[in-house]
Amino acid sequence: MIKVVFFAALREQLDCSELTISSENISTVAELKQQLASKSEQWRTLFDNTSLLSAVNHDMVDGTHPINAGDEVAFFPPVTGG
Amino acid sequence: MIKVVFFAALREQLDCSELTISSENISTVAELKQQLASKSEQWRTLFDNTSLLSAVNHDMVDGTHPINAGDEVAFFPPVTGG
Amino acid sequence: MNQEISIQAADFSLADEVALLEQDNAVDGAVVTFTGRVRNNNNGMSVSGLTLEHYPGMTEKSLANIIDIAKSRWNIGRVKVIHRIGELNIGEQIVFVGVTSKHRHDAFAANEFIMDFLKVQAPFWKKERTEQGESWLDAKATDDAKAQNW
Amino acid sequence: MNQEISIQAADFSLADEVALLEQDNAVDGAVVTFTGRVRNNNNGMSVSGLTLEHYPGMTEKSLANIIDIAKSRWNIGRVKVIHRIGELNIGEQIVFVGVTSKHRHDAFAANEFIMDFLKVQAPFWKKERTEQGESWLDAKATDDAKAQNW
Repeated sequence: MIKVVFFAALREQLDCSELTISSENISTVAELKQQLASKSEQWRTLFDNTSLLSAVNHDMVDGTHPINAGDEVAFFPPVTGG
Repeated sequence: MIKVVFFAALREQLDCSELTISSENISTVAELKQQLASKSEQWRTLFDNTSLLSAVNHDMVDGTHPINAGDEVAFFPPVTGG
Repeated sequence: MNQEISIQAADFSLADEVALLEQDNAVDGAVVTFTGRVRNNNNGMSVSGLTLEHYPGMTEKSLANIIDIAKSRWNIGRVKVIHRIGELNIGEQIVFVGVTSKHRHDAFAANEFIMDFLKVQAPFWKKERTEQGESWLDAKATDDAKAQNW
Repeated sequence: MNQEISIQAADFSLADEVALLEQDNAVDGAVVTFTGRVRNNNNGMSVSGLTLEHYPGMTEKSLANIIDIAKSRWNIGRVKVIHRIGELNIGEQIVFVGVTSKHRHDAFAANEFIMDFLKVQAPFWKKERTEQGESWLDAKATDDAKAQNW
């Protein structure tokens, strides 16, 4: 299984902060994103946003990054702290 | 008259913190320096030091700067504050 | 626990933080601090406060990584980064970065470097409370540009 | 009297100075401070303290001029410069520069600019007390180079 977490505006728009998904057929961040986008029209729109950032196990990564069972993957808008 | 003041290592080496000098025959900082240097061998050595800085009426200036009666002229080593 | 990083809801004391950076530290003559506070306006809109969300775990890892890079690039002594989370009002402190060094330029550069990368890499998000209600802040392209300049 | 500059024998409180910079100032989100302290060594010699001499009148004029230039180059809010004179011991604070701004880079740049020019233009001189007795500090060529980079 893969743990997927969402933050900030994305979390609110999805109305979801966390879900788990089977790691079958998912080998990269881009593939996970595809699968999440297929859940509904709204999810597709939100995951088509090219400014969305992703992290695997707390490291910022891009779409080509591999995903393995047990990983924690996060999606979130550009950060605005400081 | 011109008021001349000295600071830090220069003040100690001259054993003088302040003197007044006639403004006759002195129209620039360089000329004042010449006249001070002529006071003794020791003064000459100290005023020949090219790293010496000068100020007229509290503004840092170079040797070509004009001097008028009533001015306050200062000579001092490179500054080391902060 | 990494003593250099603190993510906290509570306010902090600049004086206490600087005292800790200087304590038993007679080798570093320079201390540079940055403090960021909630401003009363953003893009002309009147702001009454902020809510700060973050990603626990990743926040600390990301800041530790930024501090490590700063230490490899400049000759610095001690570092402290504090970032507050939760509800904050106008004028309240949000973020503190303190850096000590022997020579002042190292502390200035490392401090600004840490802030610039915190701004674009550390997972914090601000939601502003304005007259028009609440809204998530947009990231600024200028922040990306600043980070890329290093 | 220029409220932005203080030449004093007494110590100062970083917290109090920053509080003054931030008081009734909700427009500036950024505060950068520099604090310089007496280090315990210089060029490998063990230092026990310093005596700071200055040129009253010129000191204030020179610092006011540096602050004016900083204000013309960056969009900054408030500025405070404190420089101590007289006898100082290891670890004691010598100099404080505080700058506020809307956007952090202005405060960082203006603060370092003020320190870099204070170092080469403000008439202060340090005499160190070491094991070998007292000696006037030599100016550093690197300080001239830093000021010329702006």
